[in-house]
Amino acid sequence: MQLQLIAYGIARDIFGHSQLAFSLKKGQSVAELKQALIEQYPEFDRLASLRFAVGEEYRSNDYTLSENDEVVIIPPVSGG
Amino acid sequence: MQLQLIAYGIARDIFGHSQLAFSLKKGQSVAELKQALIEQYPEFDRLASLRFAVGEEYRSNDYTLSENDEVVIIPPVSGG
Amino acid sequence: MINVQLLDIPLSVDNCLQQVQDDGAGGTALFVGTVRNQTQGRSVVRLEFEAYAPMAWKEMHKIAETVTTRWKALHVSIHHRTGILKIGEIAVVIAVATPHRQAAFEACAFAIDTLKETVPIWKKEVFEDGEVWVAAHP
Amino acid sequence: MINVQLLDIPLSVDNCLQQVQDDGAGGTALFVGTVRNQTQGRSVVRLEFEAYAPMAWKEMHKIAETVTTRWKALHVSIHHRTGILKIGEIAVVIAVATPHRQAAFEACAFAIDTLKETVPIWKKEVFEDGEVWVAAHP
Repeated sequence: MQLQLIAYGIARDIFGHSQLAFSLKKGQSVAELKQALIEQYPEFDRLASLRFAVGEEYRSNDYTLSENDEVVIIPPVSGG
Repeated sequence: MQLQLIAYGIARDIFGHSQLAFSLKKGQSVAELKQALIEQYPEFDRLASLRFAVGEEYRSNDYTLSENDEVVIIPPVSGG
Repeated sequence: MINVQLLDIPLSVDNCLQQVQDDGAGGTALFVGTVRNQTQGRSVVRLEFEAYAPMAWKEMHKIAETVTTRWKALHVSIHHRTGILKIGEIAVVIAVATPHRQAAFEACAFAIDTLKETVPIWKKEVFEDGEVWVAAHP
Repeated sequence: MINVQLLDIPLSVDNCLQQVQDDGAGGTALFVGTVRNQTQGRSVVRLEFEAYAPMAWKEMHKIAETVTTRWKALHVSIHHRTGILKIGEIAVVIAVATPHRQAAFEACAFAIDTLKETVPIWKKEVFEDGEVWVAAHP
Protein backbone atom coordinates (compact mmCIF):
# COMPACT_ATOMS: atom_id res chain seq x y z
CA MET A 1 0.00 0.00 0.00
CA GLN A 2 1.00 3.59 -0.55
CA LEU A 3 1.45 5.95 2.39
CA GLN A 4 2.03 9.66 2.27
CA LEU A 5 4.85 10.42 4.70
CA ILE A 6 5.24 13.92 6.09
CA ALA A 7 8.37 14.85 7.99
CA TYR A 8 9.07 17.74 10.37
CA GLY A 9 12.21 19.00 12.06
CA ILE A 10 15.20 16.72 12.03
CA ALA A 11 13.04 13.96 10.51
CA ARG A 12 12.77 16.09 7.39
CA ASP A 13 16.54 16.55 7.29
CA ILE A 14 17.08 12.78 7.61
CA PHE A 15 14.29 11.86 5.23
CA GLY A 16 15.40 14.44 2.70
CA HIS A 17 11.80 15.40 1.96
CA SER A 18 8.95 17.13 3.74
CA GLN A 19 6.47 14.88 1.90
CA LEU A 20 6.99 11.66 0.04
CA ALA A 21 5.02 8.62 -1.00
CA PHE A 22 6.25 5.46 0.73
CA SER A 23 5.34 1.84 0.05
CA LEU A 24 4.55 -0.70 2.74
CA LYS A 25 2.86 -4.11 2.67
CA LYS A 26 -0.85 -4.03 3.16
CA GLY A 27 -1.97 -4.21 6.79
CA GLN A 28 1.42 -3.32 8.25
CA SER A 29 1.66 -1.40 11.49
CA VAL A 30 3.42 1.69 12.76
CA ALA A 31 6.14 -0.60 14.17
CA GLU A 32 6.76 -2.00 10.72
CA LEU A 33 6.86 1.42 9.12
CA LYS A 34 9.39 2.47 11.75
CA GLN A 35 11.50 -0.58 11.01
CA ALA A 36 11.37 0.05 7.26
CA LEU A 37 12.32 3.69 7.74
CA ILE A 38 15.25 2.86 10.00
CA GLU A 39 16.54 0.28 7.51
CA GLN A 40 16.47 2.83 4.74
CA TYR A 41 17.58 5.83 6.86
CA PRO A 42 19.67 4.53 9.80
CA GLU A 43 19.90 8.06 11.19
CA PHE A 44 16.33 7.68 12.52
CA ASP A 45 17.62 5.08 14.98
CA ARG A 46 19.90 7.64 16.60
CA LEU A 47 17.07 9.96 17.62
CA ALA A 48 16.00 10.21 21.26
CA SER A 49 12.50 9.16 20.17
CA LEU A 50 10.51 8.55 17.02
CA ARG A 51 6.74 8.78 16.99
CA PHE A 52 4.12 8.73 14.29
CA ALA A 53 0.81 10.50 13.88
CA VAL A 54 -2.18 9.69 11.70
CA GLY A 55 -5.21 11.96 11.67
CA GLU A 56 -3.43 14.43 13.97
CA GLU A 57 -3.11 11.84 16.75
CA TYR A 58 -0.10 9.92 18.01
CA ARG A 59 -0.43 6.26 17.03
CA SER A 60 1.07 3.39 18.97
CA ASN A 61 3.35 0.72 17.49
CA ASP A 62 0.48 -1.71 16.95
CA TYR A 63 -1.68 0.77 15.01
CA THR A 64 -2.51 -0.74 11.62
CA LEU A 65 -1.88 1.59 8.71
CA SER A 66 -4.24 1.85 5.77
CA GLU A 67 -3.88 2.60 2.10
CA ASN A 68 -3.29 6.33 1.47
CA ASP A 69 -2.79 7.14 5.14
CA GLU A 70 -1.04 10.42 5.69
CA VAL A 71 1.58 9.55 8.30
CA VAL A 72 3.49 12.30 10.04
CA ILE A 73 6.96 11.40 11.33
CA ILE A 74 7.44 13.06 14.71
CA PRO A 75 11.02 13.33 15.96
CA PRO A 76 11.74 14.47 19.56
CA VAL A 77 9.70 17.61 20.20
CA SER A 78 11.33 20.68 21.74
CA GLY A 79 8.65 23.31 22.14
CA GLY A 80 8.13 25.45 25.18
CA MET B 1 7.31 54.42 80.47
CA GLN B 2 5.66 56.07 77.49
CA LEU B 3 5.15 54.20 74.24
CA GLN B 4 3.94 55.59 70.96
CA LEU B 5 1.31 53.17 69.63
CA ILE B 6 0.49 53.14 65.93
CA ALA B 7 -2.53 51.24 64.69
CA TYR B 8 -3.44 50.01 61.20
CA GLY B 9 -6.54 48.42 59.74
CA ILE B 10 -9.09 47.08 62.17
CA ALA B 11 -6.68 47.81 65.05
CA ARG B 12 -7.12 51.52 64.33
CA ASP B 13 -10.90 51.11 64.38
CA ILE B 14 -10.75 49.32 67.74
CA PHE B 15 -8.13 51.61 69.21
CA GLY B 16 -9.94 54.71 67.98
CA HIS B 17 -6.67 56.35 66.97
CA SER B 18 -3.98 55.86 64.38
CA GLN B 19 -1.36 57.11 66.85
CA LEU B 20 -1.52 57.54 70.59
CA ALA B 21 0.83 57.70 73.57
CA PHE B 22 0.35 54.73 75.90
CA SER B 23 1.79 54.17 79.37
CA LEU B 24 3.30 50.90 80.54
CA LYS B 25 5.53 49.97 83.49
CA LYS B 26 9.22 50.16 82.79
CA GLY B 27 10.73 46.96 81.41
CA GLN B 28 7.43 45.41 80.41
CA SER B 29 7.23 43.12 77.39
CA VAL B 30 5.11 42.82 74.28
CA ALA B 31 2.99 40.21 76.14
CA GLU B 32 2.23 42.74 78.85
CA LEU B 33 1.38 45.45 76.35
CA LYS B 34 -0.99 43.00 74.64
CA GLN B 35 -2.61 42.18 77.99
CA ALA B 36 -3.02 45.88 78.86
CA LEU B 37 -4.51 46.64 75.46
CA ILE B 38 -6.99 43.76 75.67
CA GLU B 39 -8.10 44.87 79.14
CA GLN B 40 -8.76 48.37 77.88
CA TYR B 41 -10.11 47.34 74.45
CA PRO B 42 -11.63 43.83 74.74
CA GLU B 43 -12.30 43.83 70.98
CA PHE B 44 -8.60 43.08 70.39
CA ASP B 45 -9.13 39.65 71.94
CA ARG B 46 -11.62 38.75 69.22
CA LEU B 47 -9.14 39.15 66.37
CA ALA B 48 -7.73 36.11 64.58
CA SER B 49 -4.26 37.29 65.58
CA LEU B 50 -2.55 40.29 67.14
CA ARG B 51 1.10 41.01 66.53
CA PHE B 52 3.37 43.92 67.33
CA ALA B 53 6.28 45.51 65.48
CA VAL B 54 9.09 47.70 66.75
CA GLY B 55 11.69 49.07 64.36
CA GLU B 56 9.76 47.61 61.38
CA GLU B 57 10.20 44.05 62.69
CA TYR B 58 7.73 41.68 64.30
CA ARG B 59 8.57 41.27 67.99
CA SER B 60 7.80 38.16 70.01
CA ASN B 61 5.87 38.14 73.29
CA ASP B 62 9.03 38.21 75.39
CA TYR B 63 10.50 41.27 73.65
CA THR B 64 11.20 43.96 76.26
CA LEU B 65 9.86 47.35 75.33
CA SER B 66 11.80 50.55 75.99
CA GLU B 67 10.91 54.11 76.79
CA ASN B 68 9.61 55.98 73.72
CA ASP B 69 9.40 52.85 71.58
CA GLU B 70 7.20 53.27 68.55
CA VAL B 71 5.06 50.12 68.64
CA VAL B 72 2.92 49.22 65.67
CA ILE B 73 -0.18 47.14 66.38
CA ILE B 74 -0.56 44.58 63.59
CA PRO B 75 -3.98 42.94 63.27
CA PRO B 76 -4.47 39.96 60.89
CA VAL B 77 -2.96 40.88 57.54
CA SER B 78 -4.90 40.35 54.32
CA GLY B 79 -2.65 41.41 51.47
CA GLY B 80 -2.16 39.51 48.24
CA MET C 1 18.22 40.80 41.29
CA ILE C 2 15.37 41.74 43.60
CA ASN C 3 12.67 44.25 42.73
CA VAL C 4 10.01 45.11 45.31
CA GLN C 5 7.36 47.73 44.75
CA LEU C 6 4.37 49.02 46.66
CA LEU C 7 2.33 51.10 44.25
CA ASP C 8 -0.90 53.05 44.39
CA ILE C 9 -1.32 52.90 40.62
CA PRO C 10 -2.51 49.93 38.53
CA LEU C 11 0.03 47.10 38.39
CA SER C 12 1.49 45.91 35.11
CA VAL C 13 2.23 42.21 34.72
CA ASP C 14 4.54 42.99 31.82
CA ASN C 15 6.52 45.42 33.95
CA CYS C 16 6.89 42.89 36.75
CA LEU C 17 7.98 40.26 34.22
CA GLN C 18 10.53 42.57 32.63
CA GLN C 19 12.26 42.92 35.99
CA VAL C 20 13.08 39.21 35.98
CA GLN C 21 13.81 38.52 32.31
CA ASP C 22 17.11 36.72 31.94
CA ASP C 23 18.64 34.75 29.09
CA GLY C 24 19.90 32.25 31.65
CA ALA C 25 16.46 31.47 33.07
CA GLY C 26 14.89 28.13 32.27
CA GLY C 27 11.54 29.57 33.09
CA THR C 28 9.64 32.29 34.82
CA ALA C 29 6.64 31.61 37.00
CA LEU C 30 4.23 34.38 37.89
CA PHE C 31 1.38 34.74 40.29
CA VAL C 32 -1.27 37.35 39.65
CA GLY C 33 -3.80 38.05 42.37
CA THR C 34 -6.89 40.03 41.53
CA VAL C 35 -9.37 41.36 44.05
CA ARG C 36 -12.67 39.61 44.25
CA ASN C 37 -15.77 39.67 46.32
CA GLN C 38 -14.67 37.74 49.41
CA THR C 39 -17.91 38.01 51.29
CA GLN C 40 -20.51 35.87 49.65
CA GLY C 41 -23.93 37.27 49.17
CA ARG C 42 -23.04 40.90 49.73
CA SER C 43 -22.15 43.15 46.87
CA VAL C 44 -18.76 44.84 47.23
CA VAL C 45 -18.63 48.45 46.04
CA ARG C 46 -14.84 48.72 46.24
CA LEU C 47 -11.79 47.44 48.09
CA GLU C 48 -9.19 49.42 49.95
CA PHE C 49 -5.65 48.21 50.59
CA GLU C 50 -3.80 49.85 53.43
CA ALA C 51 -0.13 49.13 54.08
CA TYR C 52 2.32 49.83 56.85
CA ALA C 53 4.55 50.79 53.96
CA PRO C 54 8.17 50.64 55.22
CA MET C 55 7.63 47.31 56.96
CA ALA C 56 5.54 45.91 54.12
CA TRP C 57 8.39 46.70 51.73
CA LYS C 58 10.90 45.13 54.12
CA GLU C 59 8.85 41.95 54.56
CA MET C 60 8.37 41.60 50.80
CA HIS C 61 12.12 42.05 50.40
CA LYS C 62 12.74 39.28 52.95
CA ILE C 63 10.50 36.95 50.96
CA ALA C 64 12.43 37.79 47.80
CA GLU C 65 15.72 37.11 49.58
CA THR C 66 14.50 33.76 50.88
CA VAL C 67 13.34 32.81 47.39
CA THR C 68 16.70 33.82 45.97
CA THR C 69 18.60 31.72 48.47
CA ARG C 70 16.35 28.69 48.82
CA TRP C 71 15.39 28.23 45.17
CA LYS C 72 18.51 29.77 43.62
CA ALA C 73 16.30 32.28 41.84
CA LEU C 74 18.06 34.52 39.37
CA HIS C 75 15.53 37.32 39.82
CA VAL C 76 12.48 37.94 41.97
CA SER C 77 10.00 40.76 41.54
CA ILE C 78 7.11 41.45 43.93
CA HIS C 79 4.69 44.28 43.20
CA HIS C 80 1.78 45.04 45.52
CA ARG C 81 -0.97 47.57 45.00
CA THR C 82 -2.33 49.91 47.67
CA GLY C 83 -5.28 52.29 47.79
CA ILE C 84 -8.71 51.85 46.26
CA LEU C 85 -9.30 48.99 43.84
CA LYS C 86 -12.29 47.82 41.87
CA ILE C 87 -13.27 44.15 41.72
CA GLY C 88 -11.08 42.39 39.16
CA GLU C 89 -8.12 44.76 39.48
CA ILE C 90 -4.68 43.31 40.15
CA ALA C 91 -3.62 43.48 43.81
CA VAL C 92 -0.33 41.61 43.56
CA VAL C 93 2.09 40.30 40.95
CA ILE C 94 5.00 38.03 41.78
CA ALA C 95 7.53 36.92 39.18
CA VAL C 96 10.33 34.45 39.80
CA ALA C 97 12.97 33.43 37.26
CA THR C 98 15.03 30.34 38.02
CA PRO C 99 17.49 28.22 36.04
CA HIS C 100 15.11 25.22 36.33
CA ARG C 101 11.42 25.79 35.86
CA GLN C 102 10.07 23.52 38.61
CA ALA C 103 11.85 25.69 41.19
CA ALA C 104 10.13 28.78 39.79
CA PHE C 105 6.66 27.41 40.56
CA GLU C 106 7.60 26.29 44.07
CA ALA C 107 9.29 29.60 44.82
CA CYS C 108 6.35 31.60 43.51
CA ALA C 109 3.88 29.56 45.58
CA PHE C 110 6.05 30.08 48.66
CA ALA C 111 6.24 33.81 47.98
CA ILE C 112 2.48 34.37 47.76
CA ASP C 113 1.76 32.08 50.73
CA THR C 114 4.30 33.92 52.88
CA LEU C 115 3.20 37.35 51.69
CA LYS C 116 -0.34 36.58 52.84
CA GLU C 117 0.98 35.68 56.30
CA THR C 118 3.66 38.23 57.00
CA VAL C 119 3.34 41.40 54.96
CA PRO C 120 1.52 44.16 56.87
CA ILE C 121 -1.12 45.03 54.31
CA TRP C 122 -4.83 45.08 55.07
CA LYS C 123 -7.78 44.73 52.76
CA LYS C 124 -11.12 46.33 53.50
CA GLU C 125 -14.25 45.42 51.62
CA VAL C 126 -16.68 48.29 51.32
CA PHE C 127 -20.35 47.37 50.83
CA GLU C 128 -23.40 49.48 50.18
CA ASP C 129 -24.26 49.22 53.87
CA GLY C 130 -20.98 48.81 55.72
CA GLU C 131 -17.42 47.60 55.54
CA VAL C 132 -15.30 44.65 56.67
CA TRP C 133 -11.57 44.20 57.26
CA VAL C 134 -10.93 40.91 55.49
CA ALA C 135 -9.72 38.00 57.66
CA ALA C 136 -9.66 40.10 60.83
CA HIS C 137 -11.79 37.69 62.79
CA PRO C 138 -11.47 33.90 63.05
CA MET D 1 -12.81 28.86 29.04
CA ILE D 2 -9.94 27.55 26.97
CA ASN D 3 -7.83 29.74 24.71
CA VAL D 4 -5.09 28.16 22.61
CA GLN D 5 -3.00 30.08 20.13
CA LEU D 6 -0.07 29.31 17.87
CA LEU D 7 1.30 32.64 16.70
CA ASP D 8 4.15 33.78 14.49
CA ILE D 9 4.15 37.25 16.07
CA PRO D 10 5.59 38.25 19.48
CA LEU D 11 3.56 36.88 22.40
CA SER D 12 1.97 39.20 24.94
CA VAL D 13 1.83 38.05 28.54
CA ASP D 14 -0.89 40.60 29.24
CA ASN D 15 -3.00 39.23 26.41
CA CYS D 16 -2.62 35.65 27.66
CA LEU D 17 -3.51 36.81 31.16
CA GLN D 18 -6.59 38.68 29.97
CA GLN D 19 -7.96 35.46 28.53
CA VAL D 20 -8.14 33.95 32.02
CA GLN D 21 -9.13 36.91 34.17
CA ASP D 22 -12.10 36.04 36.34
CA ASP D 23 -13.57 37.63 39.43
CA GLY D 24 -14.10 34.17 40.85
CA ALA D 25 -10.44 33.17 40.61
CA GLY D 26 -8.42 32.90 43.79
CA GLY D 27 -5.31 33.27 41.78
CA THR D 28 -3.73 33.01 38.40
CA ALA D 29 -0.43 31.28 37.82
CA LEU D 30 1.55 31.90 34.68
CA PHE D 31 4.55 30.33 33.07
CA VAL D 32 6.63 32.34 30.64
CA GLY D 33 9.31 30.55 28.66
CA THR D 34 11.90 32.59 26.83
CA VAL D 35 14.38 31.20 24.36
CA ARG D 36 17.92 30.94 25.52
CA ASN D 37 21.19 29.61 24.30
CA GLN D 38 20.78 25.88 24.98
CA THR D 39 24.11 24.79 23.65
CA GLN D 40 26.85 25.92 25.93
CA GLY D 41 29.90 27.49 24.48
CA ARG D 42 28.48 28.17 21.03
CA SER D 43 26.91 31.46 20.18
CA VAL D 44 23.35 31.19 18.87
CA VAL D 45 22.46 33.59 16.07
CA ARG D 46 18.73 32.85 16.16
CA LEU D 47 16.18 30.17 16.96
CA GLU D 48 13.50 28.76 14.72
CA PHE D 49 10.33 27.13 15.96
CA GLU D 50 8.56 24.84 13.55
CA ALA D 51 5.16 23.37 14.36
CA TYR D 52 2.96 20.69 12.89
CA ALA D 53 0.28 23.29 13.42
CA PRO D 54 -3.08 21.48 13.46
CA MET D 55 -1.81 18.74 15.75
CA ALA D 56 0.16 21.17 17.92
CA TRP D 57 -3.02 23.16 18.46
CA LYS D 58 -4.95 19.95 19.21
CA GLU D 59 -2.36 18.71 21.73
CA MET D 60 -2.27 22.11 23.47
CA HIS D 61 -6.05 22.00 23.64
CA LYS D 62 -5.90 18.54 25.22
CA ILE D 63 -3.54 19.87 27.89
CA ALA D 64 -5.91 22.75 28.59
CA GLU D 65 -8.82 20.30 28.87
CA THR D 66 -6.91 18.07 31.29
CA VAL D 67 -6.00 21.11 33.40
CA THR D 68 -9.63 22.22 33.42
CA THR D 69 -10.85 18.83 34.57
CA ARG D 70 -8.09 17.77 36.94
CA TRP D 71 -7.49 21.09 38.69
CA LYS D 72 -10.97 22.53 38.25
CA ALA D 73 -9.45 25.47 36.40
CA LEU D 74 -11.83 28.27 35.51
CA HIS D 75 -9.79 29.32 32.51
CA VAL D 76 -6.66 28.11 30.74
CA SER D 77 -4.75 29.97 28.07
CA ILE D 78 -1.78 28.54 26.17
CA HIS D 79 0.03 30.66 23.59
CA HIS D 80 3.01 29.32 21.65
CA ARG D 81 5.21 31.20 19.25
CA THR D 82 6.46 29.87 15.93
CA GLY D 83 8.95 31.15 13.38
CA ILE D 84 12.21 32.96 13.97
CA LEU D 85 13.01 34.21 17.50
CA LYS D 86 15.91 36.09 18.97
CA ILE D 87 17.47 35.03 22.28
CA GLY D 88 15.33 36.34 25.14
CA GLU D 89 12.07 36.42 23.18
CA ILE D 90 9.03 34.68 24.62
CA ALA D 91 8.37 31.22 23.17
CA VAL D 92 5.44 30.19 25.33
CA VAL D 93 2.99 31.68 27.82
CA ILE D 94 0.63 29.57 29.90
CA ALA D 95 -1.95 31.12 32.22
CA VAL D 96 -4.21 29.16 34.55
CA ALA D 97 -6.90 30.65 36.78
CA THR D 98 -8.30 28.46 39.54
CA PRO D 99 -10.56 29.05 42.53
CA HIS D 100 -7.69 28.09 44.88
CA ARG D 101 -4.23 29.35 44.12
CA GLN D 102 -2.21 26.22 44.96
CA ALA D 103 -4.02 24.38 42.18
CA ALA D 104 -3.03 27.11 39.71
CA PHE D 105 0.69 26.48 40.27
CA GLU D 106 0.34 22.70 40.02
CA ALA D 107 -1.79 22.97 36.90
CA CYS D 108 0.59 25.41 35.25
CA ALA D 109 3.60 23.18 36.02
CA PHE D 110 1.73 20.19 34.59
CA ALA D 111 0.84 22.16 31.46
CA ILE D 112 4.39 23.21 30.60
CA ASP D 113 5.83 19.76 31.46
CA THR D 114 3.27 18.06 29.23
CA LEU D 115 3.63 20.61 26.44
CA LYS D 116 7.35 19.86 26.27
CA GLU D 117 6.59 16.14 25.89
CA THR D 118 3.63 15.99 23.59
CA VAL D 119 3.18 19.09 21.46
CA PRO D 120 4.70 18.67 17.99
CA ILE D 121 6.84 21.79 17.90
CA TRP D 122 10.55 21.75 17.15
CA LYS D 123 13.23 24.23 18.04
CA LYS D 124 16.33 24.70 15.91
CA GLU D 125 19.34 26.61 17.13
CA VAL D 126 21.19 28.36 14.36
CA PHE D 127 24.87 29.10 14.99
CA GLU D 128 27.43 31.01 12.98
CA ASP D 129 28.73 27.68 11.69
CA GLY D 130 25.82 25.29 11.68
CA GLU D 131 22.51 24.38 13.24
CA VAL D 132 21.06 21.89 15.71
CA TRP D 133 17.56 20.55 16.32
CA VAL D 134 17.27 20.84 20.10
CA ALA D 135 16.86 17.57 22.03
CA ALA D 136 16.78 15.45 18.87
CA HIS D 137 19.52 13.11 20.06
CA PRO D 138 19.86 11.43 23.46
